Amino acid sequence: MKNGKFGKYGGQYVNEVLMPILIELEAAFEKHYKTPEFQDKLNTLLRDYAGRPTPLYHAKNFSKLIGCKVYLKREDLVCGGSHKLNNALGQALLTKEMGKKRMITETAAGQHGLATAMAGNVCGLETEVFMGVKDIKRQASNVKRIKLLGAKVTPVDIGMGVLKDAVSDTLRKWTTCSQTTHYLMGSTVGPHPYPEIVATFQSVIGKEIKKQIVKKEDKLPDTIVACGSGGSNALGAFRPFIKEKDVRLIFVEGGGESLEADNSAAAFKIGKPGVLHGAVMQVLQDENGQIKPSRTRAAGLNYPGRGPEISGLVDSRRAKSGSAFDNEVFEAVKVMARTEGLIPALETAHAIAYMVNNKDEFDKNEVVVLNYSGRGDKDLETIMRYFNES
Amino acid sequence: MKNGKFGKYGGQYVNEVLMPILIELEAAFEKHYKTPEFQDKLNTLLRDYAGRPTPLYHAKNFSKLIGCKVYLKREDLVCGGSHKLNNALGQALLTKEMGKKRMITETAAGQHGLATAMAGNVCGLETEVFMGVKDIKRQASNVKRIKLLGAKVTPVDIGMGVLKDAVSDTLRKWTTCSQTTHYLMGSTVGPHPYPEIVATFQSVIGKEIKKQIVKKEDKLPDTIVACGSGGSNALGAFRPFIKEKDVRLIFVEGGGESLEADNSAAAFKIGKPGVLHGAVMQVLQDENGQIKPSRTRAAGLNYPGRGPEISGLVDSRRAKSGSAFDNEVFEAVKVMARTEGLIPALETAHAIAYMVNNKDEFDKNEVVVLNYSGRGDKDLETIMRYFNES
Amino acid sequence: MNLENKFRELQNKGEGAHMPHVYYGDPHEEFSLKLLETLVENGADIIEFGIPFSDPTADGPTFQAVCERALENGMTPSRCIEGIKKLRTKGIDNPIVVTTYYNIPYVMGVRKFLDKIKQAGAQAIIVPNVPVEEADVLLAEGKKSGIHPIFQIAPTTTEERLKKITDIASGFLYVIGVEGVTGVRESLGDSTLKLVQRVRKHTDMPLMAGFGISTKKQAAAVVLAGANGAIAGSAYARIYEKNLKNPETTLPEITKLVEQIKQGCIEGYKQRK
Amino acid sequence: MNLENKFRELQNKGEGAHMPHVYYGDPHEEFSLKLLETLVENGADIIEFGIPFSDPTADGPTFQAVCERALENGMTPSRCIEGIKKLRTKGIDNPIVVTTYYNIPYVMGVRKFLDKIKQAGAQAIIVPNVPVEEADVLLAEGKKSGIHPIFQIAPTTTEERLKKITDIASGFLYVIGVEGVTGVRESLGDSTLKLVQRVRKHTDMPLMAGFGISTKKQAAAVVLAGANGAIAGSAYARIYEKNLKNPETTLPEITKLVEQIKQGCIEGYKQRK
Ligand SMILES: Cc1ncc(COP(=O)(O)O)c(C=O)c1O
Ligand SMILES: Cc1ncc(COP(=O)(O)O)c(C=O)c1O
Repeated sequence: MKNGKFGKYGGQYVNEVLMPILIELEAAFEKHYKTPEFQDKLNTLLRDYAGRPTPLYHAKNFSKLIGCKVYLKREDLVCGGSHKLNNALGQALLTKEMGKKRMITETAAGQHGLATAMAGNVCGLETEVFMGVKDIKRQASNVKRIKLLGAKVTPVDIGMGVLKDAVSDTLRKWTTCSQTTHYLMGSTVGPHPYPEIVATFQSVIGKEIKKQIVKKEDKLPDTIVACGSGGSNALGAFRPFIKEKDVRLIFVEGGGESLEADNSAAAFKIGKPGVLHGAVMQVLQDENGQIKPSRTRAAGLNYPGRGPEISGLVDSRRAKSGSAFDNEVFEAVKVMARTEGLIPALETAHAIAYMVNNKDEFDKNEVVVLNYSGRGDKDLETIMRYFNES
Repeated sequence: MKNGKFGKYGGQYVNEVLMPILIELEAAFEKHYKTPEFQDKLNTLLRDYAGRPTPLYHAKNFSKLIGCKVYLKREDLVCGGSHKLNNALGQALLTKEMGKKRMITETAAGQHGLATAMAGNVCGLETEVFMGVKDIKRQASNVKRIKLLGAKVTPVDIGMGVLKDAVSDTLRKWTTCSQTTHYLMGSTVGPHPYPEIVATFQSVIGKEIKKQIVKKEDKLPDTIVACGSGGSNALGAFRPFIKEKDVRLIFVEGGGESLEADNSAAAFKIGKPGVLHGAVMQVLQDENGQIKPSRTRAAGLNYPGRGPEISGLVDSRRAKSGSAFDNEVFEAVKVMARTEGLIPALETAHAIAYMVNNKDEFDKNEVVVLNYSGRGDKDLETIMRYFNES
Repeated sequence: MNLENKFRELQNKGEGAHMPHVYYGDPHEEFSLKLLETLVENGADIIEFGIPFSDPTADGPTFQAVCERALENGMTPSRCIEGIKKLRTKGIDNPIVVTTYYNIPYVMGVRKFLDKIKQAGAQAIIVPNVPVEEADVLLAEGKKSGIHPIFQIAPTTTEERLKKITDIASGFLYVIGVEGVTGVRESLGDSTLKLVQRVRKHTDMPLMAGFGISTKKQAAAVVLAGANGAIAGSAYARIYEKNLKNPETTLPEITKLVEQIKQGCIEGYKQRK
Repeated sequence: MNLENKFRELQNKGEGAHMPHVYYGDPHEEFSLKLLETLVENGADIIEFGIPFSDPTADGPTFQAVCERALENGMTPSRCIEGIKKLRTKGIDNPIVVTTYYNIPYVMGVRKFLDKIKQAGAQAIIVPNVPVEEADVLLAEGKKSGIHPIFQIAPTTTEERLKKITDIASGFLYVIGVEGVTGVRESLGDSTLKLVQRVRKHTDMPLMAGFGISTKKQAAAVVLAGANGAIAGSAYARIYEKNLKNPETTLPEITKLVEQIKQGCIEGYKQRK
């Protein structure tokens, strides 16, 4: 992890104010992460608080519909309802090791903000969550949860009032308090060492998949499908398989309403390499390099950049990228609800929609793991409104 | 389980129409439950779909507050957000074994209705959920979930439009279709064999607790605390410990606003033995035997009767009963949110409130397992409204 | 008159029995008394006297509403029992069968309750939520009090149970022709008639068929099929509930209905060969 | 005039340098040109010429709004570079330091971008989100293009990094006195002055202090502490943003401020012993 570069992606494009802090963070991570004490604390929290290992569920009804053998990696069962807590607990423990008393972060769907507030309370750390004003409205219930946990929610009303703006403002805030406060980055984005730290904490997902699928199928999966924007749940699932060249990796981003400008979040389809929030990423931008706002009904995918590592994987063709449009995503929610009794997060429903839309890509005997990153409770209003109006 | 009596409680006080069906159900349960095939199907679903075993979490911050060692048995992490799915999956499998194609049930908080709809979809069974009109309003989000899963929600507007009325109407409906349809009773209430079936399916909770606590503490717990009305989560936790006379069992019911008539659900405090919904139970009633409506802000505790087995345990003093008032319960939600980052269901918060209110009852070295029966997502609106208004 | 004599008397006359079911106290006591008098005067042979219960799980929407109103207006089991006395005081001699749910006698004490209704003038009791499995107390105390516990038979009842029930039953058997709860039904399924025939094979005891009967034709059909009579309940409540402020104004319509149903019971008997 | 000569000239005169920071194109190009002329005419020694970026993470609320308006009004990097040319055409001879975020040159191609601004008449470039770790390209291409990459130093900068930065820096060092982003601050903490003194121990290179400076007093303080000059940016934007319809009407107030801050730079220098 010495340089944090993944091909042309990654790096540490931050103010001088923050550079020393990033160096300190990298050192702290390298020092503490591998120690038995840290591993023990982390694993205990992951097991007893977060509810790991999460199951690998053979979704028979959904499999029948697709025409292959689909397992769902049940990150929706992680405490708080998504994979986000895996990373939040890890970084909260790291914050304590670094002797810092506060954590700040940003959130879009609210899942990461909630996870941070939870991890903060468990570890006895103060938490402040930056959130775009538009997301605050769209994800009202998670805002309530975060506040009930006693964390401060700071509205961000610059730009479009969405995740991109919240990240910018959290970075700004961090430059004012980085010596006492940890920025708990929520996805595999931002300057090095964040993408590395987040992917490491999330790779517990893939490690479990490996064990579980071998036990169930006596072989590795043929394919892993995951949704994402920054890429943390996808990398968490992919990482232990990147070197296993026979395992297909499919990454599904938010198509939004259409692929026309300003109506999508599909940075792999309509973006290009650029520097945002501390790193070179695949990012939505205009011809002059001005970052474009992304758009998708899934707040957690509504970010114009793809993290450095997933950008690198797609660039090198180790991973394939796909996307799903909003209307397909809502239908995918219903498909999963009806076949398996599960209501997925809109983000997760992108991976489901991809499989529903591309049945031909999956062989009859293929074993597919779909990383079921979160549950849809947070999106319930949006989902019901869609079906009542359409 | 031959007679379904627990001291003076229990029995089969139903119409002749239903008696043959209850006999058939008992026979089916006895025939199938113990077979390796059934156990295998059930355990696979419990593990891979529901997310069992659930963790036993040492809540250090909360322990400090109470002044003893508290473990939370994390039923909130069960798919759907509460213990209800343990029973729903079991009975759905049984429904299939009996060759029936439909399930009906009633729900108050919506948790059991949701669990039934989930289990129904997984097992390929049609589901209809009866729900009091008042509960439909109070638990709007669970109603949406149930509908999204494709189950039919039938409003019950008789009586007060709450759980008691929904149970009555489901029983009525059942008498019209019992040969093709299984009534999936949601708690340890109703005529024999229901209390036995539900407690058996829920006792996976207590079996896990036993294993987990012995591993962590090398001894049985000193005390188990659980909330309840019908008693399914409490009995699930208590059952494997009933014969272990040194393990204190504390059952916490809904105190409601006050213990005055019509303002409470505390049947152990202000009820007496009576016959309702097929069994003799401890039940709220007037001097003439007319059943009284219960009242508590926790929809899942809002039932005037205590199931036969928990009634028997409290009557014989094997279990102690306590209660918590609504305002104490809301404060308990906040306590848990702040100390451990967890938002409990209002039902669960009764057990928490009991511990907060009765710290003296717990010794410094005491090991207490609090059966953390569900998460508070369904109650979020109610909780926030309480804190904004008070 | 006791039940046995009543059934014998009707058999001698060549008539089926009609037993209307009224929950006492809806919308108020005076009306219930007038209603019962009217029914008896115009064709009722036996009175099914309902003591309202808060959660009548064997009853359909009509009787649920009836119970709710009666309770709201303050009706209690003790006042109901007083009501039975009042009927007797008025000189009504027909057998009276009390119907209620088990919690009512359970809370008062089963023996005390049965003694009281016996003293008041009742002959039997129907407790729909007490199947044979739970009937020990009711049977024992009923014997001591001289009250017949009436048992029900349903389409789901197996041959084995049918035998069990007929073995312990006395007074008459209540044949529930439909799978469901009380309430008016458009048409009576073949199931009712078949069940009557099926039960008839097992026993010579009087059979009263109920649930869903509201017309002369239906009454005639069950009696023709072998029942000793027909029970109708919700059908009457559906008439007077149309004018709860002045329910007395509906008595002429009720008179007509009870006459017709009784007529059905007579004709059904005549049509038997 | 190049940066070196400008700093020498001012040293000879015994003055601190003032570098106002203006994002070009807010609210429109004509005003930016007038504003820069006004600033130069009334005391500015060096121009910090900002090319607006959509996500200026090192900037506070004032400059965020500035960037947003400029972009909404269609400002592009190419038009900005044209703007530099226009300033030169108008005869403005002061050194021009371009400020922008790395994505702007990255997307155009760093070398191409640097060549263009050089051709247009700029001498240096500040890219706040390029720390020394990521500066290889900027350094290499800057050398070829003849553009100084200006590096920043912050209170968090360790001694080790300070050495690294001073080793590769040219033109001047940008001393960020506060932990934070651009924007007006009531008072300048001791931290700024201490940092200037700390950096001064390591290098004789010109030091320009910025972030949070908006008054004569603050400018004087940083120059007195050893800085070669003071940077102010948001302070000017805060004046003209009060009348975005007719920003020209605010030029007299801006004139007063730039005179004062320059005066501060002069007085701070004089106060050094
Ligand atoms: C359920 C869920 N899935 C996926 C994501 C996308 O994040 P990432 O790309 O880091 O996996 C989010 C973000 O909030 C989420 O909540
Ligand atoms: C979270 C939770 N806990 C407890 C209960 C009470 O049910 P029981 O008494 O069957 O455990 C409910 C019922 O809905 C519930 O949702």
